[in-house]
Amino acid sequence: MKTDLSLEKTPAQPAAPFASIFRQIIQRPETSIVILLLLLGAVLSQSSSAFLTPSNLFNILRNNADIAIAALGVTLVIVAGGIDLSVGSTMAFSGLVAAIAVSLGGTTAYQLPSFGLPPLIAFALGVLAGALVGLINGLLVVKLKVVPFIATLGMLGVVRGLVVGLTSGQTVRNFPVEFTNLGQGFLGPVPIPVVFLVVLALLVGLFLAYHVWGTYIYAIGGNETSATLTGLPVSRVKILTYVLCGALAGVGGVLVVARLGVSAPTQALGYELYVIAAAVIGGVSLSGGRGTVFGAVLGAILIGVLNNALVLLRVESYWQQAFTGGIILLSALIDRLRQRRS
Amino acid sequence: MKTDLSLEKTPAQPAAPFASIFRQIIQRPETSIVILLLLLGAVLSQSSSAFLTPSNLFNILRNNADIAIAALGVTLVIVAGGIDLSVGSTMAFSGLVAAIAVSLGGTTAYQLPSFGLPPLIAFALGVLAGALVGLINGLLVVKLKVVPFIATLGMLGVVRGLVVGLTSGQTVRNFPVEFTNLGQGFLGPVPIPVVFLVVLALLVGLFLAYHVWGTYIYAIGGNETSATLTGLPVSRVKILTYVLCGALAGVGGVLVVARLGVSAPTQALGYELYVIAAAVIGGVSLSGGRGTVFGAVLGAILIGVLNNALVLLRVESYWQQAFTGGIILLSALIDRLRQRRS
Amino acid sequence: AAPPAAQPQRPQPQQPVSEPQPGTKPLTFVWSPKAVNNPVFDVARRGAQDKAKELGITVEWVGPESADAQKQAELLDAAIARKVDGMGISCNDPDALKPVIDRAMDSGIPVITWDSDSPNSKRITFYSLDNEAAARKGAEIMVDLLKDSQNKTYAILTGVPGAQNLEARIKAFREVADPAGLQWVATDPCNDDIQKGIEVVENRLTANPDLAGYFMAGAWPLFGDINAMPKFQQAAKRGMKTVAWDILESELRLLKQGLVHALIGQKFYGWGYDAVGILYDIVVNKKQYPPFVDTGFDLVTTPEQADVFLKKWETGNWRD
Amino acid sequence: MSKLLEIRGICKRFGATQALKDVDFDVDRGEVVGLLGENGAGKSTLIKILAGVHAKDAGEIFIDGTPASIHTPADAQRLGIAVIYQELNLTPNQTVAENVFLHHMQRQPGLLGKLGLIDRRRREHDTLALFEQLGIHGLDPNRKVGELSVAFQQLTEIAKALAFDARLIVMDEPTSALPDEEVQHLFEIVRRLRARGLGVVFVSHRLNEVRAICDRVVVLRDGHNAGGMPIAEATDDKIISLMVGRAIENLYPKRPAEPGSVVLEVEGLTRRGVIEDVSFSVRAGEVVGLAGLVGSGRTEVARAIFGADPLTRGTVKLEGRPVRIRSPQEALRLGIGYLPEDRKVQGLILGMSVRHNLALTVLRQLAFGGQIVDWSRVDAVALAHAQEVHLRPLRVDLPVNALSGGNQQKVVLGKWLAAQLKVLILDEPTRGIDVGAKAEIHALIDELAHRGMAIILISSELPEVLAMSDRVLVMCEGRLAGELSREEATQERVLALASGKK
Ligand SMILES: Nc1ncnc2c1ncn2[C@@H]1O[C@H](COP(=O)(O)OP(=O)(O)OP(=O)(O)O)[C@@H](O)[C@H]1O
Ligand SMILES: Nc1ncnc2c1ncn2[C@@H]1O[C@H](COP(=O)(O)OP(=O)(O)OP(=O)(O)O)[C@@H](O)[C@H]1O
Ligand SMILES: [Mg+2]
Ligand SMILES: [Mg+2]
Repeated sequence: MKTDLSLEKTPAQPAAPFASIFRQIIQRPETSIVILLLLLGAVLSQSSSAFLTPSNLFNILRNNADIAIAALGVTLVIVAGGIDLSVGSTMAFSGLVAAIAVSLGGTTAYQLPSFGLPPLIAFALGVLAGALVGLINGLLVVKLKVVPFIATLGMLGVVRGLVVGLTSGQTVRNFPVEFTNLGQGFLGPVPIPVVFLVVLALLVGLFLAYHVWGTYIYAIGGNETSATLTGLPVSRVKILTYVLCGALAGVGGVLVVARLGVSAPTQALGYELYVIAAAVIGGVSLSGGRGTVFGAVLGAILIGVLNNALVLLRVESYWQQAFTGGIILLSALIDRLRQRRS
Repeated sequence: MKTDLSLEKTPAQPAAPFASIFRQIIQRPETSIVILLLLLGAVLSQSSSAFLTPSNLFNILRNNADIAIAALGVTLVIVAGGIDLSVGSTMAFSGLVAAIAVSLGGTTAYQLPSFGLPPLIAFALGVLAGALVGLINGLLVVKLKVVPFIATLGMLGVVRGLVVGLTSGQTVRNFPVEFTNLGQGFLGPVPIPVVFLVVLALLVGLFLAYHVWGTYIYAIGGNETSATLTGLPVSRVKILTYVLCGALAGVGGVLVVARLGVSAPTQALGYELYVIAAAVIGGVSLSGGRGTVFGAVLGAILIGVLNNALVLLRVESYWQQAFTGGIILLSALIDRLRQRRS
Repeated sequence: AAPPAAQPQRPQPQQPVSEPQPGTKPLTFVWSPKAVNNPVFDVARRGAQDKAKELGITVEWVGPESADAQKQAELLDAAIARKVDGMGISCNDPDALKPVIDRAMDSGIPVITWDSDSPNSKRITFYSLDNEAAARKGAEIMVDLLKDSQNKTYAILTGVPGAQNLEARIKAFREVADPAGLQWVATDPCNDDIQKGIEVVENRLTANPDLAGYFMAGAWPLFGDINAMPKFQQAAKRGMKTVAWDILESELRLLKQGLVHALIGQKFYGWGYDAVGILYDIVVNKKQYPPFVDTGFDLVTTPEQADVFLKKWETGNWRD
Repeated sequence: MSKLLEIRGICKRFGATQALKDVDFDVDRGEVVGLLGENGAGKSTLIKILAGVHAKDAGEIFIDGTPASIHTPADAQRLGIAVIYQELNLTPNQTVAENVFLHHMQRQPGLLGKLGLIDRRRREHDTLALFEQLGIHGLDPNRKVGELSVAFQQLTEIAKALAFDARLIVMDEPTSALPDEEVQHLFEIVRRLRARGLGVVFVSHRLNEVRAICDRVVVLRDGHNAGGMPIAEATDDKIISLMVGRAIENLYPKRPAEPGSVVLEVEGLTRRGVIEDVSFSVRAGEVVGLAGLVGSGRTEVARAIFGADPLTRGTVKLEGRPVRIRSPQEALRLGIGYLPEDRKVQGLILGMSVRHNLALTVLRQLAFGGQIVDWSRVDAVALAHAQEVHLRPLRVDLPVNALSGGNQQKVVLGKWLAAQLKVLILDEPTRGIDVGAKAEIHALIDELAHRGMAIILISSELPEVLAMSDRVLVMCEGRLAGELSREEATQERVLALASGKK
């Protein structure tokens, strides 16, 4: 009996380079989200001339740079096989630390301390505070062997509680303009938070792709037992991912404070789910070992474009969450289709 | 040659019955939480005479019956290897459906429709609505193969959005007393929601322990590939867990509406994390295949006692969240210690 | 001694007289509440829509799902990109919304604030009650209600800790109440959640069963069924006095039952109806407004006054 | 009368891999057929099609001469086909009884049973009865499967497959995790089944086992039928040349060693409850075999030396210097490598490419300043090592899970080649590996020893230990029961020591 030729649907002959590149592209998980973004962009620019203006696009990026930056960190943790639910709280905490450090003192009757430190030092302190939260997360997970979900859920509460408790629920404000500039200013035509995002995304992306520890992170997330038995410094790498995640959430948190000009105890409340969603929509696998920073940033941008679209498309505000949820599902479904294709 | 008994990792010597029972107890993950509850109870009854009164204890149970009942459902999903982030939204949705069904209509000018249906029918409709959400979750996960985290995160948004959108942010109220009684009434000395909790916990517990499908759920969560190869109806069982989870969240949601006498769009906002935390604190493993309903209920009670304790111990309100987070961490650490012991 | 009578101070916002001009594209205003999941803003929305219909303009309701300054700013940025004709904002935070408001004003979109202000921004005017004045008034009533009581302890219920207007109310209340001899026991947050609000009140009354007064800086638990709060009912029956914010239908009924003793009301409907009128005046009629338009506040302490407001809820007619 | 099972013209492809091409296969009642072939020849794929796990692209399956449509594992079970898969398919958190009767749970009598309620007592009873029938002893039906040794897990798996009335039993490498005596025991069971008229398909890479139990062999090569013959005609050479298309010169290419100085010295190694007072030394260029029954503690010794488990007592000396190894990381830094017994769970990052897996141990050395990876250098080094282990296909960009078992094992070995070790501990390096690859791995072991590496070889396949080692240490119940030189080491003496007889 001869082999039925019709079985060979995809010929094994050397494919044309174009086809091969095409296949590589369609195999990348980031592709689905790019498709979705293009679709959304097409609809939006069709129905509103406001969408495709540089100022609108930059605004979207500026407004979502913090989520995107936090998503970079969460990507590291998730790729290494963990999870961090405390990012929202960490953002608020870092923001508060920077705010207290930089604030010139308020005008209200009950006052929090304020130190009027130079903006960059305040920025560094905020990021440091985030890294500290990350370090505690890491130690809980690695040294005390608490499940990441529970460890970081606990820290979500503790850190948010700290923010509310330290401030007695008050806001911190009155910052020098050099500080608020970090959130509100421009570098040329580009909003400064976007500059931060681009630089950090490049750094983290290069770290994952080219640094020894980046490869370790993928290996640990791929199979922690094997990584341990291969002699990799598993504990240290895992702690590092949490520390970096905390620090990056810290950067995001400080940038929000600088952008809004105020640190409120409710800041970034519940953002953990959005940050994680950004990463996962962008193709980061929750079971570890897979995903890129590029995808996570795209995921965050998608969420941002969505918020923008709500207003541009005149979606009633009451339906916004349904809309966002729907797009998350849609992105998952497009991803399924893509996987079938390839 | 006879098969060597030493193949078994732990020596099979017959232990003294007491020591063996003790070891069995200490090996159960629920033990940590019982210890923690006893500790908390001791501290509380020491510092506040109000704590150990039946009315206070029943109140704690009544107030947390909804979270506990939702935790039953989430336990099923998690044991089968999934996750359901949409429980909070589902609770609100079910509550709203029951509220609209049962409401006698208000006297205000702006009104949502109301149908004045009999309370039990309204109850059933609410639970059905929850089951429907669960069904969609299940289909997304099983048929469209969307990762559970993303599928249910999307549904979290869609369902909550639906609630806000349908009500335009308004509340639904004015229920017949037979309906509110389901939340506020007593059966003998026992609050009715607690009766619901006990009955449902027994049912779900027996289902998991003695029903064929209960065993399937553990098998699927323990090793899905193996369950598939064994010929188990994996898809149907997984869908069932989501449906039951939705229905149980629905029961919880309707009971809250009956207890509060109002359905608000913010109801159970963010409860998913508490419900999941209750299950996980109670020993349900997020990687599937392990955990009991009993543990999940204990977890929910712990969270409830905690909220009560904060006020009884006069913890400054601003620090409450830090405290709750701390207890979550503490329970995880006690669990670690227990595991070392055994 | 009877509690002081209600003193409805009602400045008459200037009713715009202009008619919609035929032939031109209808104006579009964006009206932004702090959160769309909060029922008190629903009345404002209806007011805004009623006014929009009268004026032949469009009012879009654009707000974050739940109170979040960051998200609100983001949504308003999109509205600026669309070049709408005007915006009315209830600010989640004065400073956080300032850059957006300034951006809007700089790009020629007039902005007013209502309910919650951003005083340092370029916004044209602020339409609201004076939170602190109203809270002080509430405190005076509480002091008076408890003047014959031996026990002078009271607790405060708040929503999300840190919310600007809530903090202002609490601060002003205590500035009057504490020096007058009332003893503050605790301030409990309920995160703007009805369920949590009910549980917190019940827990508080378990811990302090002899509390003499309760100040609720928002109406959260009173949205629910009073039977959900047996301890609160008991406390009220033995004489606990409650002063609560807002004049909602459910609160009015409680007041009539004698379970709640004073209600401080904001002009929900006016946040939409009157404030849209003001912005229309500014845009179309080029009217000048002072930086603050005090709406005054309503005070309900007697069943008769309660009936007046219940009537408004029933008819939906808030205009007179 | 038509045969029990007839398979005609089965084809199956996975993406670019044509796993099966026009394969015919049949089994009659009361017949044990050996299904042989190299790693990746398509044996498991054929079995999984028969079991309803994979859908066939073309071909037909007949049971008793009637066409059978098998789409799910449940379909196969209905037709009386029981399968023991190559990978263990058990739920670790459930008990033995729950696992055995997972798909055929005992229900309560009457209405309760109709409602789906389980009769636990009867399940336990039936499990014991089944064990009795199969001659399995010492296995408690209420133990959690995860707490059992691999051998007992394998027995549970076998019992699970036989828990219902099957007419055809398919066993995909059931013996790779079984010690010798259990293998004999399994054969006993198989013979009993054959006598009852059942058909059996038996897959194994150990030819002596095949000859001991099968009536006939069928060989697959590259996904198609390469031939078959009755067992009487099947010599090793014939089978091997059908499998690999050439003769294998020498399965155990061991050159005489010239041991150098002592590299590794272990004294009084103790891990409470598992290993007790183990002392030995290994010289450079020497292969020391570590034999023993399953559970005798060989793996534990290896893990303890490698720092994977904490020691209770004992010292390790490397080149004369005492060292304290607290983690695999430290072991690696000192030049000790460990090839674990379960490559998928412990040895490889399945989702990563061959390149990454090969380079993990030396990534730091291949990086600028020990930090920034030079991927072109990594590629070159990975390719060199892939060549050295004869990886097929010779591509370093494939994900490891796209390779056959033998080639996966070569990747683990290659990973340790890259690391420039002084000591390499090999734990079951040829488990589940076909003869061709086995010979290659043996050659590699020999080559490494010749380059001066000190090697500890743990294997449950006695011929392998005996042929490849310069010296054999025998373990019994966590202790070193004796040491035999290459000349002294015979099957009998090793077994005697391993089972505790002197
Ligand atoms: N699920 C799958 N997806 C893609 N390729 C597969 C899959 N399963 C098997 N293959 C490929 O099909 C071929 C046949 O594999 P199969 O597992 O049947 O080999 P085998 O003969 O059982 O080998 P071994 O002796 O190593 O178990 C191999 O090239 C393998 O890589
Ligand atoms: N993780 C573990 N926890 C508890 N006991 C274990 C564990 N791993 C192994 N054991 C037990 O330790 C003893 C030694 O097992 P080990 O795996 O070292 O044996 P082995 O000789 O290597 O046999 P195998 O061929 O199964 O690998 C056995 O009794 C085994 O059951
Ligand atoms: Mg195979
Ligand atoms: Mg071993």
